[in-house]
Amino acid sequence: MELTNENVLGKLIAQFGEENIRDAYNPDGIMTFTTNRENIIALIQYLYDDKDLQVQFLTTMAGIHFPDHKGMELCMMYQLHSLRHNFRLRIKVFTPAEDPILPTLTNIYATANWMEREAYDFYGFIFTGHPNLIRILNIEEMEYHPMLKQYPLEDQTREDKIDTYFGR
Amino acid sequence: MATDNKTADTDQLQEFRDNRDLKLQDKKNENLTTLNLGPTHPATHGIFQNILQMDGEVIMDAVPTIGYIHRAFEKIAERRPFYQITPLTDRMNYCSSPINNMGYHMTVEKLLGIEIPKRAQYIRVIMMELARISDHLICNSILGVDSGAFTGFLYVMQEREHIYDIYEEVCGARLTTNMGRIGGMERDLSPKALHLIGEFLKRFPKVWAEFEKMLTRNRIFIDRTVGVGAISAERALNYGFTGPNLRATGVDYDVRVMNPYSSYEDFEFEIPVGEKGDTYDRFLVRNEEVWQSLKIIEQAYKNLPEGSYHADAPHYYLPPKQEVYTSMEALIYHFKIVMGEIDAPKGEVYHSVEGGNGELGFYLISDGGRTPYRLHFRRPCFIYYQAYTEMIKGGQLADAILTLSSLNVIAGELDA
Amino acid sequence: MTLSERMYLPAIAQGLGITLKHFFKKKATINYPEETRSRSEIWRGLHVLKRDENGAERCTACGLCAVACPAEAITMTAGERKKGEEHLYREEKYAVTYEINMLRCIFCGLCEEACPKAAIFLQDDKLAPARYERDEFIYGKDRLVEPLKTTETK
Amino acid sequence: MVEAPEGHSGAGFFATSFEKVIGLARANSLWPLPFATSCCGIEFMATMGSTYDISRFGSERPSFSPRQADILLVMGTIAKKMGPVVKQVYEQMAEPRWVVAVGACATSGGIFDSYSVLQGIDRVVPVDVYVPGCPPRPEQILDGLMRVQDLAKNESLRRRHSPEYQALLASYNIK
Amino acid sequence: MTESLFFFFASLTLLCAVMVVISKNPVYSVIFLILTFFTISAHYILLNAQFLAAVNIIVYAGAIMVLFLFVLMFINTGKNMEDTMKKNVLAKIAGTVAGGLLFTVVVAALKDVTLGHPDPATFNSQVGMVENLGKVLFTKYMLPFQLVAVLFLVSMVGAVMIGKREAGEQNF
Amino acid sequence: MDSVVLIYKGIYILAIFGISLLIATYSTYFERKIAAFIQDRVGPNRAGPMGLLQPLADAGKLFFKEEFIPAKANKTLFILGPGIAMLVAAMSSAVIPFGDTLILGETSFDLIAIDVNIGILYIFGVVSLGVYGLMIGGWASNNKFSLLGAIRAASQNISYELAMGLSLIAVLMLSGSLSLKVIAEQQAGFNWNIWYQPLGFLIFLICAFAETNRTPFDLPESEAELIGGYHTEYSSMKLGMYLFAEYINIFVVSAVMATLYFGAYNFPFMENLRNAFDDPVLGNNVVTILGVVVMFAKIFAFIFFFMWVRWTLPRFRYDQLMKLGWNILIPLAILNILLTGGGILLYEYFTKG
Repeated sequence: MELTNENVLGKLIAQFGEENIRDAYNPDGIMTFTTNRENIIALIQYLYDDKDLQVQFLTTMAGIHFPDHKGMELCMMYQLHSLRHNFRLRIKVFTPAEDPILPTLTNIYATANWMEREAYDFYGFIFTGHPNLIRILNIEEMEYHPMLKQYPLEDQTREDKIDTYFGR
Repeated sequence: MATDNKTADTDQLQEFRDNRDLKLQDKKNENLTTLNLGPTHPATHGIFQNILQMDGEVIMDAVPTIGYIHRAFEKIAERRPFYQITPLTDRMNYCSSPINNMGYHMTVEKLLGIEIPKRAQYIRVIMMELARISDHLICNSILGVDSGAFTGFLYVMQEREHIYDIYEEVCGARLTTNMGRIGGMERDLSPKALHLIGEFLKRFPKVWAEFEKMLTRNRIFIDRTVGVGAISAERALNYGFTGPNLRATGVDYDVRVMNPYSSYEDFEFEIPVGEKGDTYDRFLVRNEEVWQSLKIIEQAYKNLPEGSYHADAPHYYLPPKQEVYTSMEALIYHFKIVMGEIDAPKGEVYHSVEGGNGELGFYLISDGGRTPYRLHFRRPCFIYYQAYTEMIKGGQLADAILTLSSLNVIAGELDA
Repeated sequence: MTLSERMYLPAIAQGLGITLKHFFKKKATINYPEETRSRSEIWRGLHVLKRDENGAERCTACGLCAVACPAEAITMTAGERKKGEEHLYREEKYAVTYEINMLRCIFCGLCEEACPKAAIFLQDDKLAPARYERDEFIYGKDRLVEPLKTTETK
Repeated sequence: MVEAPEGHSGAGFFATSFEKVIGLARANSLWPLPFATSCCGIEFMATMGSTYDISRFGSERPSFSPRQADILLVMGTIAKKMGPVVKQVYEQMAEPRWVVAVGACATSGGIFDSYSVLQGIDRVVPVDVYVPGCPPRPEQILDGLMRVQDLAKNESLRRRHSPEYQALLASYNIK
Repeated sequence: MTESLFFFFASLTLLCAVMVVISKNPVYSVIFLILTFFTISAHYILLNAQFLAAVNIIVYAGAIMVLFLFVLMFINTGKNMEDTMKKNVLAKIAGTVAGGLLFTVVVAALKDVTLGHPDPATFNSQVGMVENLGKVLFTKYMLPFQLVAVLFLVSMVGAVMIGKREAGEQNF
Repeated sequence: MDSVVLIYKGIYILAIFGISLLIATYSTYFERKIAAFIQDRVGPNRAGPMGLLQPLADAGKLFFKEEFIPAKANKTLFILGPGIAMLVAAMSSAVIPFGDTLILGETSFDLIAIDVNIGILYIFGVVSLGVYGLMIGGWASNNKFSLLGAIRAASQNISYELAMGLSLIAVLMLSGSLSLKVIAEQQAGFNWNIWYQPLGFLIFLICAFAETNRTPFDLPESEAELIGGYHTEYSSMKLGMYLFAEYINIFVVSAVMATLYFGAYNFPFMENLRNAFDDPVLGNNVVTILGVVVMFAKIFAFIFFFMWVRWTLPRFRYDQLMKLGWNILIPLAILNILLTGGGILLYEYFTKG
């Protein structure tokens, strides 16, 4: 079967229902859609197991923060790849900022382990069932999740900079 | 689904920590010694730590810690205009910075919808393959150093100097090249650069053949590497391996072939694959890739098309200096581009290139501002380094070190 | 492994042969302080603030270089040119102070590219030298502006 | 053995020329501890390579054990997570010891003006020589090494016991 | 000259031997034991038995004691062990009995010792040389020599059997 | 022994000691130079003319570096370690014949410090003690890398001593003597043992590499794995003594190899040369002095070989090293003994019977 964005989407909607596969579009040729956290693991497992699709490679996971997107501030992006069919797709899951809880993907993809730790480190996502959810890149004592938009980039102790010309 | 507890951030974290401590206590066997490999161990090229549980010289368990040179690339990228991110990407995989530069440029070009002329694409291919050679060169010769053969390293390092000479002629720097611009190259290949590339193509095969001769069939080296740090294709895919490390397990996944970019479809080359996914296979795959890269450079060098070296995109590509000094229109564009006042289109782009270590992906979200809204790097090192623990278990200390060098983990890319 | 590879010695002898060949080869070393390796003409070395043909400073303190600098290493204050200073400054505005923090600087060349007046250049024949104190790396105009004698532009 | 015998300090010519000789010896035998974390480490490889050949200065024996090293070459970004490690390595080094901060990141943080990067290693250990560049050319690294040689040549044997030096260390909370 | 050397080495031997027993740190004990072997070798040299002296050093100091030290390095210097030993009554009794036995043996052995002097007329100063030793071993003492060799072989095989690793067990 | 000979002997012993120290010192220089030349570099050239003062600079620096004893280390043993290493290394050159008999006026004088009839056993014994320096130092440092290095050193040295001893036995069967002097004399002219014992020499050579902890057997101090191995915690001159001891060992082992297999001070046509002189005393002395030169040339050739190999080969892994020692070298050495024995029997059968 030739995999196209349309027929894969149709297949997924048929499997999981219209309400769970939403907002599908192709920004850069890669099919992108949104699902919710109840279905994400089942969806990825389905994509993994399905004989026609064989989406068996997790390319990357990335957290995104939309502070203006009230109620759905945090977004987790999963990008998957079917090496057999050279077909990529991108799945997004939104969660509220005060409740950033997602199920872990480590049972399907071993590589999700550190990606999830990174997402926890950067955005504060909590992955239930993750074997070792601690900060990965920053020091354990850090008190905030630095990639959230409200936190400044700079080290506040820097002295040798004059801000006149930068306007940042 | 865990929607019941509001936010158990601290509680859950505490729980995780307790669990981890318990696990560590279980492992605290009287007969095991704990060895702290890193963060400043000589064989960790770059900085990461592994706490090893050893039974004599055999590694029973390892706990990796990374983040010792975490530099917050992704955060910085959110605060910098598009063109200022190029120097950042240089410093990610510093062994092959042109690939990072150009991968990033292609991502932005995809977002902006710019078409790049053939000549610029060919120049990019030459530079990217040179970068791949210099990356593999370091990796394989460092493998030699860690197994005790220092001399081969210095032989190929001399060739790397010549690659740097070419970079220097193209962009004016050796390592952190900041090469190319969004929309093409910064400048055309100078005659001297072309000459240097030609020289390199003539001289390098001999040096590389000599290096191979020193190690490839030496029994001491074979004994040290065969079967060491092996990983099966299935596990490797599950761990998200890409690039030479995946190909050593026998999977012929290569972004250059699967999703060709920058005219890679014009060139003829093979994807070398290994069988067992051990250190020796990784060594051979990288060796062979160097030969293939040479082949690609040769083709690109011979068939270098005429034409412009940058896209005709006045909104994004800086006008030539001479025009800036004389023409008002060019000056205005110049100001706008440098001040970052030209809005990028809204959108979401993923683009990947075959980096020195595998699929180097850039996931870019633009909200139309002067900076990316979110720029996520898919860093191959970060993704596959977590398999290291599994790969060294049951092996000896010396094996662990060779496995580490043959994986070619670049700390800058690992920690980002 | 073939039998001869199994025996260790042939491969070892081959390796020894290669290293012995190099023993008598011409050495690749460049004796640095005495000899220097030639650098490309577009090498991005130490900055210089150029003067024009008449010896007036080209910089007009537009601040583009500071904005373009990813390391934020450039600071300047602009001033209005007064009457009688035309031979000193080419444009009506000029940089009263212009400082580059050479420790911050990553020599990426974006400032040179951003300059609309061809005022700042990264020269290929000079490198930022190593020094003992931190303060010595704030290069002010006294060290950046090209001396008056050599006015021809590169 | 570090302390020169008591009689020498007052004995004019002999003592000074003796110090000169030892200074010369030290200057020509600076064993580096390459604390290479990132890009500058790759340039240090080039410095060790045949073209630049750091061995001409007698410094080609990299001693990864801090006890045996004379100069700590910090090359590359030092994150806040790494800061204590740098300090520990410095503390483990035996006198006389010098620190060279190589490259923009180690000297000042460079472009990584972010929450996780230490803005210059002189916040944790005293630095003797700064080498600018990102990364510096091997020539510049050699230049930095020669600056250290100058320091070593002109340093009195007992400088390391001087109150100024002790105060410097104390200001960094070392020992 | 020879006599004073003898007394010097003899007292040194005894001193070192005592130190082996009373050193608290087992590594020191091993080092003193090595010194003891050295002084004993010195005695052999005084007796013109150079071969024995050399073999004594090669085999005992050079190989066996290295293994001793090797094992000791793995074991923590054993402070707890010392404490338990001191408190254990059984150990004390065993020590007393063993010491008493040793004393008895020494007394019994020394009971009818007569200090003999070699007859200068028949004394062959070359008796300890390698050639003579070899000749004696392969002629007069042929059978015991071969038996000892077989015994060693058997014990070696035994040691290998005991030390052989079980399948799945990892040692180095 | 009259007093003149005693004085000569004293001078000679001092000279040998001085020469071995000097050679060890300059071995570091040559090591660096040879490494540099092999690697297309020029090596140290800024300390003195051609960098000739480099070893002095290193020594000067090491002497005046801070003495450092780690807090958790065992202080006595920590200091004892390098001392033993150095002492043992320096002791072993005593029985090596560096030349034939020199006739000075009335007295004839052998160029050997002590001519004991068990010379080879003496060397063997002393070398086997060298490992204590490494072990004690590595253990006393109280550092895991050092301990691992010490353990590797101990097991490696014991294992390779066996093969070394067995390979020697074949030589002893040929010569029928344990005295190095006698062995040297038997190889007069071009009658070197290497022609009869190529296999034995190969085994001995490999074991020599292992005993001196040189690549490809430098596991106790392998940089990539153990940082510095047993000397990780050592600074200043204590480190210097370890490094020194290693080079003295190389020197001694080279001398032993030259003596046992390459005819010591003997060189082809030495008899012709001796007879070419009218004055027998002068002839003898010229040949003897030439012999000393030849001996040292052989030693230097071996030292060069050691360094050449070091900068060419990768190193073994621990278990492979053990396998090579026990499974390959020892059986080969026993085979060599059998072959030699058979050869001797056949020779005697055909010549005498």
